[in-house]
Amino acid sequence: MPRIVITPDRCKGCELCVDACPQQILGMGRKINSKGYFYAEVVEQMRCIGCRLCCITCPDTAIEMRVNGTMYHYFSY
Amino acid sequence: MPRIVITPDRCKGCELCVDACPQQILGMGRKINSKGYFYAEVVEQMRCIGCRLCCITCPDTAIEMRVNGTMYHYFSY
Amino acid sequence: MAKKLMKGSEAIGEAAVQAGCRLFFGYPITPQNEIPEYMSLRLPQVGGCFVQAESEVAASNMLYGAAGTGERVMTSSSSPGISLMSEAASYLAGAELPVVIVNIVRAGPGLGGILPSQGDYFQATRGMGHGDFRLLVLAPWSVQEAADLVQDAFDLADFYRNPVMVLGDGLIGQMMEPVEFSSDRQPIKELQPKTWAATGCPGDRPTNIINSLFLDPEELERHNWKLKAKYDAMTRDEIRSASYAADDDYDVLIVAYGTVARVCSTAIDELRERGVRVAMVRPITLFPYPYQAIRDAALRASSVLVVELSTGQMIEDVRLALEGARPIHFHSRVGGMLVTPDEVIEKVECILAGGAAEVSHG
Amino acid sequence: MAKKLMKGSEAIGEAAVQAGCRLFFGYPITPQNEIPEYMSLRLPQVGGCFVQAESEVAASNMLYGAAGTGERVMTSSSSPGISLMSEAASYLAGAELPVVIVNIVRAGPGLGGILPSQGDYFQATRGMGHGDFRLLVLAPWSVQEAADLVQDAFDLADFYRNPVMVLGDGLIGQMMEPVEFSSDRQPIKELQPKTWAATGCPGDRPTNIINSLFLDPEELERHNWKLKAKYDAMTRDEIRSASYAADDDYDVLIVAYGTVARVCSTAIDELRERGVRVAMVRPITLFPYPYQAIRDAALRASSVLVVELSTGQMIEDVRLALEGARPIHFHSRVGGMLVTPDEVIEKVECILAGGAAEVSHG
Amino acid sequence: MAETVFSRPGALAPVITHYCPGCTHGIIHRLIAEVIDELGIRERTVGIAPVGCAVLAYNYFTVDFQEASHGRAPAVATGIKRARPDLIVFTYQGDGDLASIGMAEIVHCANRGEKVTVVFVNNAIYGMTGGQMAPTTMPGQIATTCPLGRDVEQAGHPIRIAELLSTLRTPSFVARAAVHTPLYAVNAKEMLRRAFRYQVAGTCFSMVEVLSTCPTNWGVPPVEANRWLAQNMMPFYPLGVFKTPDGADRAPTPGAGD
Amino acid sequence: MAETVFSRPGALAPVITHYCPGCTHGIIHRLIAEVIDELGIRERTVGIAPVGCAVLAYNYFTVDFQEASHGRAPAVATGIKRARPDLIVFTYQGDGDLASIGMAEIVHCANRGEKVTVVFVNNAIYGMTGGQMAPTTMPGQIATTCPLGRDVEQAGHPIRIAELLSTLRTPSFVARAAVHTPLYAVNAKEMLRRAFRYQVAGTCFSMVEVLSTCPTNWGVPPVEANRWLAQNMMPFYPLGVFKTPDGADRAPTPGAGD
Amino acid sequence: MQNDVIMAGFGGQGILLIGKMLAYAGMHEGKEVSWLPSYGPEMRGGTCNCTVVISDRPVGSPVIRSPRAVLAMNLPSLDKFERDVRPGGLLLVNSSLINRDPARTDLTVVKVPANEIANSLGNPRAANMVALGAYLGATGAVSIAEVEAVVRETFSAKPQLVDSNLLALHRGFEVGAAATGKAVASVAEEGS
Amino acid sequence: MQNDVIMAGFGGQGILLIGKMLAYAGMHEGKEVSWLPSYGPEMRGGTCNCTVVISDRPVGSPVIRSPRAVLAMNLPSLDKFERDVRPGGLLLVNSSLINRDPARTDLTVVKVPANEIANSLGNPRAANMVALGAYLGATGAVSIAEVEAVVRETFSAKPQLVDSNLLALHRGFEVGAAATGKAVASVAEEGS
Ligand SMILES: Cc1ncc(C[n+]2csc(CCOP(=O)(O)OP(=O)(O)O)c2C)c(N)n1
Ligand SMILES: Cc1ncc(C[n+]2csc(CCOP(=O)(O)OP(=O)(O)O)c2C)c(N)n1
Ligand code: SF4
Ligand code: SF4
Ligand code: SF4
Ligand code: SF4
Ligand code: SF4
Ligand code: SF4
Ligand SMILES: [Mg+2]
Ligand SMILES: [Mg+2]
Repeated sequence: MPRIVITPDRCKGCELCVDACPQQILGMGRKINSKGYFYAEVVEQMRCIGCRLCCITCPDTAIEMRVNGTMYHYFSY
Repeated sequence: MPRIVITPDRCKGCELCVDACPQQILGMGRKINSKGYFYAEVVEQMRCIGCRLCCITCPDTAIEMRVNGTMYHYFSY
Repeated sequence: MAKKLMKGSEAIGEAAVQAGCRLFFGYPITPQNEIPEYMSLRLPQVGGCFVQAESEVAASNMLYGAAGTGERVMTSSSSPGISLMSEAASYLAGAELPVVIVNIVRAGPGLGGILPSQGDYFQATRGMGHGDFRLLVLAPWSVQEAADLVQDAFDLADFYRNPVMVLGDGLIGQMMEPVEFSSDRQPIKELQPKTWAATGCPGDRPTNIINSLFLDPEELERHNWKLKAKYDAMTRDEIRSASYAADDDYDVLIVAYGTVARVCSTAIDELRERGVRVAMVRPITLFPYPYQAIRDAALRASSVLVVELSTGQMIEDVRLALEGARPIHFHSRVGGMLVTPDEVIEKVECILAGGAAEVSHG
Repeated sequence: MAKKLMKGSEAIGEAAVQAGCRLFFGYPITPQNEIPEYMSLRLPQVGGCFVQAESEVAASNMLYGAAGTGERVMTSSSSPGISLMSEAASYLAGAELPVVIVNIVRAGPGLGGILPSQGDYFQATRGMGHGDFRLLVLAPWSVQEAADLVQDAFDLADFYRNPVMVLGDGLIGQMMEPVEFSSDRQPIKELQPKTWAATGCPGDRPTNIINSLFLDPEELERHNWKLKAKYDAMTRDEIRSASYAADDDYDVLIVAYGTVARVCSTAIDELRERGVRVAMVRPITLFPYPYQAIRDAALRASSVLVVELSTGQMIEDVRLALEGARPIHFHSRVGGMLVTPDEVIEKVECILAGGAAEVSHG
Repeated sequence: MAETVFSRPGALAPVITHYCPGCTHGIIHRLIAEVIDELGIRERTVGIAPVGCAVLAYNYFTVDFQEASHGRAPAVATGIKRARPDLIVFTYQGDGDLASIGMAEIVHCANRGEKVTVVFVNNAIYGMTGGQMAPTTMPGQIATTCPLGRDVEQAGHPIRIAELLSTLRTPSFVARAAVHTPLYAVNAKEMLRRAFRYQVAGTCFSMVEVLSTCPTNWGVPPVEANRWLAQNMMPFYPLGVFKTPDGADRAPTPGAGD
Repeated sequence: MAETVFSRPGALAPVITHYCPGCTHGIIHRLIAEVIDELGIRERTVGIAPVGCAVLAYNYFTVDFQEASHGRAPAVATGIKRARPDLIVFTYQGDGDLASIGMAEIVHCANRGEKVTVVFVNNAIYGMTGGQMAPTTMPGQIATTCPLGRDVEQAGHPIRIAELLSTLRTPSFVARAAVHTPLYAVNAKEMLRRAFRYQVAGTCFSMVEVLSTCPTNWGVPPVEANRWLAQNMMPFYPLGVFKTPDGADRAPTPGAGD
Repeated sequence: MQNDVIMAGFGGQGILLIGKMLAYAGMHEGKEVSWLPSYGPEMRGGTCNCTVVISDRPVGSPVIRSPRAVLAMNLPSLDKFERDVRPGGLLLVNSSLINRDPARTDLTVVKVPANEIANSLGNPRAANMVALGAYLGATGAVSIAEVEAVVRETFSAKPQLVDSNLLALHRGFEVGAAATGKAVASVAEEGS
Repeated sequence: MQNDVIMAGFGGQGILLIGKMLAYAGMHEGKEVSWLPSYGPEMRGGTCNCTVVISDRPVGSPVIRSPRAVLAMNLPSLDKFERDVRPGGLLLVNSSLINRDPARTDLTVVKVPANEIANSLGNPRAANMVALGAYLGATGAVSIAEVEAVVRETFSAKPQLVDSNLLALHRGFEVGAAATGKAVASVAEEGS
């Protein structure tokens, strides 16, 4: 089961991950982080398919992905 | 009738004209000009076909060509 | 014309346009980007042409080419970009081309920082490029003066057929102040038609050649002395300086140029209010340098304070002016830090309290 | 090793190799082509590498990169090419990189000519690039001294982590003289391992960064004063000068450097033979400048004569040294013309006959 | 136990960059760092930062760095690599840096076949200095020094660096990629991987041009910037491998997308 | 009466050049002068001399001249043409000048589409400074800075400027010619004529690369130098028109002659 | 007589604009003026500030280390500049965005809920005008009439904005005028 | 004691080489020496020259405007340098290529038919060695034995050339030695 972890203080609120997620399960929160940005949040963790597109697109390595068990990827990366 | 005129003091003795003349009627003389070069001479003016190849190849505009009457050229230049 | 509130960079650009400059070649660099940006919009409006060059090297050589046609031309840059113009500066001086070069100095060396500095003084007054040549260097202390000096710069460049540098810093470039352009400005020098320009050779006149090469050393020697004679003429006729609070008596004479002199003027006002007798001479031309004015003013004081944004460059010229006649004190901030009026006040008080001079083997 | 008759250019190249220089980046320019040409043949023989750069701009930045790995590196050029290295010189100084730059000066400004000159004195000692920095400048007067100073230059560069310039002219570059390389030369300074070099970052040590950018002005200010402290240390420890015929009394003191000093030595010999009391101080380091040695020597004379191949550059340093203590006379040839012993003799005789000094408001 | 399958690579420093929100410089940094990690070359890599928005790149990688003067990174790289051929040397350069002031240096570095890797970030603008025209700025695109839009009559057309370098006879690896969507970023990483591998093997010079965004100076939000890139830049700057050292070149395509 | 059908063109000064015997710089000078005469533009032409053997070109033409610093002639030309679009501006540059130090300037001048004409004299060597390696020096060719012959592993392969400039999107006229035999010179003149005509018409940037000899630094007599050029340079530097402004380009041929 | 002020806030708050307006008005009033923006590395950080000097005599230093007044439009600005205000000087605080009290007690502190006032006027972007008004009210550095003229000119292309901006200016002015003289003005309540 | 000489001629005459040989020999003899070629624009003109200084003391100026001796291998060189020879100095003239008499009367003039002598020895390229020998004979600047050693070393790769060059050197030496002291030596006849 893939789990997405967004570090609020690394997020600059660019919304690229939101745009990238094929499951549309990321969204911008309403809280402001220490740098003054509204940061991204996982809205529906359960529907995450572990595609890593959000991780790959985040320019600020604000997103990590953790998995229990083995995980096969759609693309070599 | 084409006539080739070589100005001795402009000639640097490079022999390019000698090499270029299809009629092989140019040659290097045995006299030295004011710059210390052996200069080119027309050996057999009569056989000149007026092709202007010597003129065109001379890097030092040492060669002029004069003609009596009309003259048609093999190439536009 | 009425007064307008203008950014220094824009005032410099507008002044050039008003002075008849129709060509600008430049390359972006902070903190002077507003000059090329202004010119890119403004020059086409007056039938001129702005070219963003691929580099400062290219910009300065475009300047050379355009100046060689006799047109009024300008470039601007900031310290690292100015260094890249060194070779061209030498060529411009050697070929006697009138151009205006604006250097909005930033802190160095190397990439350094982008905040104000006066660290390019040596380069501007002496070493910008190889060989024996000089730039005429003008250092404004306000936006209005920047605008005025830029216009004068074009006249001086044309008159002497020599590159003229306007030396400012980020403050001059970035700040807004009221500026007025006179609508009927006359050239400050009597200018001759540029019959030397290479603009096509009609009929049989000898060709005009823009050139700094002289293979015959005797000819090159003559050329060098001819250039030297121009620098001597500048030294005779073009020296400019201003004094501040020097009508009254003073014990300490401050020497400072550019925006630093502004800061010093504030300090002087406060010190005068407290009864401290202090005045200032402000060089406006950095080459030719107002040695005599400074010497004369210094002899009225008991000591001299040089304030500059470098670890000690203009102070050498002050030493040359004084030749040991008065002790010289020094205050500076560098790296983009600015001198404050308080610091100057403190320094003056310390001098009057008997603080040791930096330079005093006179 | 035995004495060998070598061209100055080759001796400079060989000296660098002997000093452990394994990388040379350069671009052809007369009159120093023999240096890169020598290096292109010699360096591969000792496992080193010669790169003909696409320009002097590129060469100087290759120098920067290679120096940043801690290797000993050199470039050489002549005046216009040196101007193109101005930006890099400032970066090298800012990033504190030890490199050796040879300038075989030719006559300027601009393309000028290719014959000997000392017209780059200001550039070398003050204005080579933007910002507050200095090159340590060494000026040999013979081929042997050129070889020695080049080797010292590498040690000084490493010790101070600062670019060092060897300033010669076409005579030094082109003439052949006997040269001897000692087979067991020791560094003239105690050198530390170059732990600052960027050569890959093992484990967890902080990364090494070769850099001249300091966005924080307070940091940049500290950096500037740190550099200044190095220049002060050089001024304290590295000044070199030589005197000639100064053991006996003298009335006129000549100040000259480089090959011009050779010419003056011949003139002095002849003058001494005629009983004219004249001596010479020859600066070997141009920065730091031997102000004190010159002042001390000058105070023993009644007047001073500066001889140089420029319209008047080093004379400023002599003025700074003397601060008016003695009248200063000046003799020069420029544009590739050379000073002759006869001219110097004539000038000295004219001084002794009461000729007016160029500079004498002391 | 949960295994972390995606996180910051070791070659990337755990700091927050100064890049604007959504600026794809950050993605490119991470891709490079991942490749360095994967190839196990971190401890012998030296990076070269440009003058441009990436001027502080030396703070963002855990590898030794040199800061080059504007445009001269390829010369600096040459110096390093010639001095220490055992090091892995890469430059990171913007389009102003590489394609404008540094044109001579990049062409000659590539032509000498210096065994270094160049990452060329083409964002069609001068980011750091506040949005002036770059050699790669698109026709009609507004910038502060072409306030009415780039006029190709005055300023010429954008320069295609990958195509230009591909004409050189000296063997090299030249490719163009983009990072405006994650899948393009995956491809970009593959290009970077190949580029570094060629260097590790000592084969040749390698350059990857990466199309990138500058939301700030383009004046659009990041997501829109990505779309703008796809719509405007990609047709003119075709992606792909333009040259490989073994000669299996894809012929340069001048006129493609014109 | 005898009519003179071939003599020094009016745009060429009646002086004797400093070029070495048989150096083809002289031929190229004359061809340019003839074209200037034919187009009737002498009185509004400004030439730009390079730093190189042609440094004194300003003495050899009867047109106004500027002497540029090494490599920067295209920038000087830009300055002149922008200041005075009515003038006909040409540069005359060697391979060290144009292809080495001046690479950035020529690429950008061409890319901006400056309406100037560049005559690029490629003699595969630095003539004036005494025979150092040029970017165009042939593999294995001996020069004073590659005393064992150009090693392509260290110095890379020669650069083909015409091909390189042809990749630029901005319209231009780019051709390569040679003058080592009179008939090739005839063709070279035709290329120069076209190049100047495009400028006169205000159409575009134009460049003609002319393969040339340097008997002195190649160390062979002039006639042999011409043969060496044909045998060694021509296979690597194919002649022809590489680009025309109307798009009837001949595709660049990287790899041709490899 | 010299008035000088550092105005500071976020990038989008229109700080540089009101600084320029103030300088313009001063100039029109025949005063000597200078306006200096911060530039440099911090520019990108999202905060910005400018220094305006208005004087009867030629302006000396355009850089003011200890200004007679500071206008802090957000918290970072207050944090940065509070300590610099000249003793006895003026500190204007945008209480809409700043929820802490100034630490210094030797200043005239004026709290202006600039955003709230602007919102209440239906023009949320006019918070800067409120602040400018408050500065004018508190200092009288230039006459509000001159500033009004500048506002009209500035928005001449968008006439629909003139009124709300003028209104904002006046509401701010009232707050500033009312508050001056009091050690800590608590106009926040009044104003909103 | 200092000897200095300017040697001048056409590019191909081996002038720079004999200058270097002289300097080498001087160095081997323990003297201070310098050798300076002309460089610069005239280089291309086809003529070349060098200055050699041999001295007991460190060499001062390596540039000699008024040399103690001039060796003119062709007419342009005589034209150029005749006037520079120090009064009372030595002027060596290659009479094979120079058909005019020197104009100056205050010099020791030695005419050497260098090419003819060399031709007569079957090594036309050794004219430079004849001239060098003549200079040595006329001045004794360095011992001929040292020069011989240098010649051997120089031609060590082409031993077949050693003898004819040594012979040329000696024949020149004889001419120089015989002629010195006489105001205008007329050895041309003797020598050929
Ligand atoms: C010699 C020199 N010229 C100009 C500059 C100013 N400058 C800094 S970055 C830059 C261009 C940045 O654009 P780019 O390379 O495209 O990088 P980006 O910021 O877009 O990533 C310029 C012109 C400089 N620092 N040095
Ligand atoms: C900045 C600078 N660098 C180097 C030189 C020296 N230089 C003069 S000409 C030349 C190269 C000449 O070669 P090329 O351009 O091929 O012309 P050619 O002589 O072969 O016709 C060089 C390097 C210079 N004058 N200026
Ligand atoms: S891993 Fe894929 S599905 Fe999951 S949040 Fe990221 S983008 Fe969406
Ligand atoms: S992509 Fe990264 S920085 Fe951007 S919103 Fe998502 S988590 Fe934040
Ligand atoms: S015109 Fe032709 S045939 Fe006549 S001499 Fe010249 S080359 Fe020979
Ligand atoms: S080509 Fe010209 S220079 Fe050469 S030999 Fe013939 S006439 Fe003389
Ligand atoms: S200015 Fe542009 S390129 Fe630079 S960090 Fe911001 S978005 Fe990125
Ligand atoms: S050196 Fe070469 S290129 Fe120069 S003039 Fe002589 S032959 Fe021609
Ligand atoms: Mg960019
Ligand atoms: Mg060439």
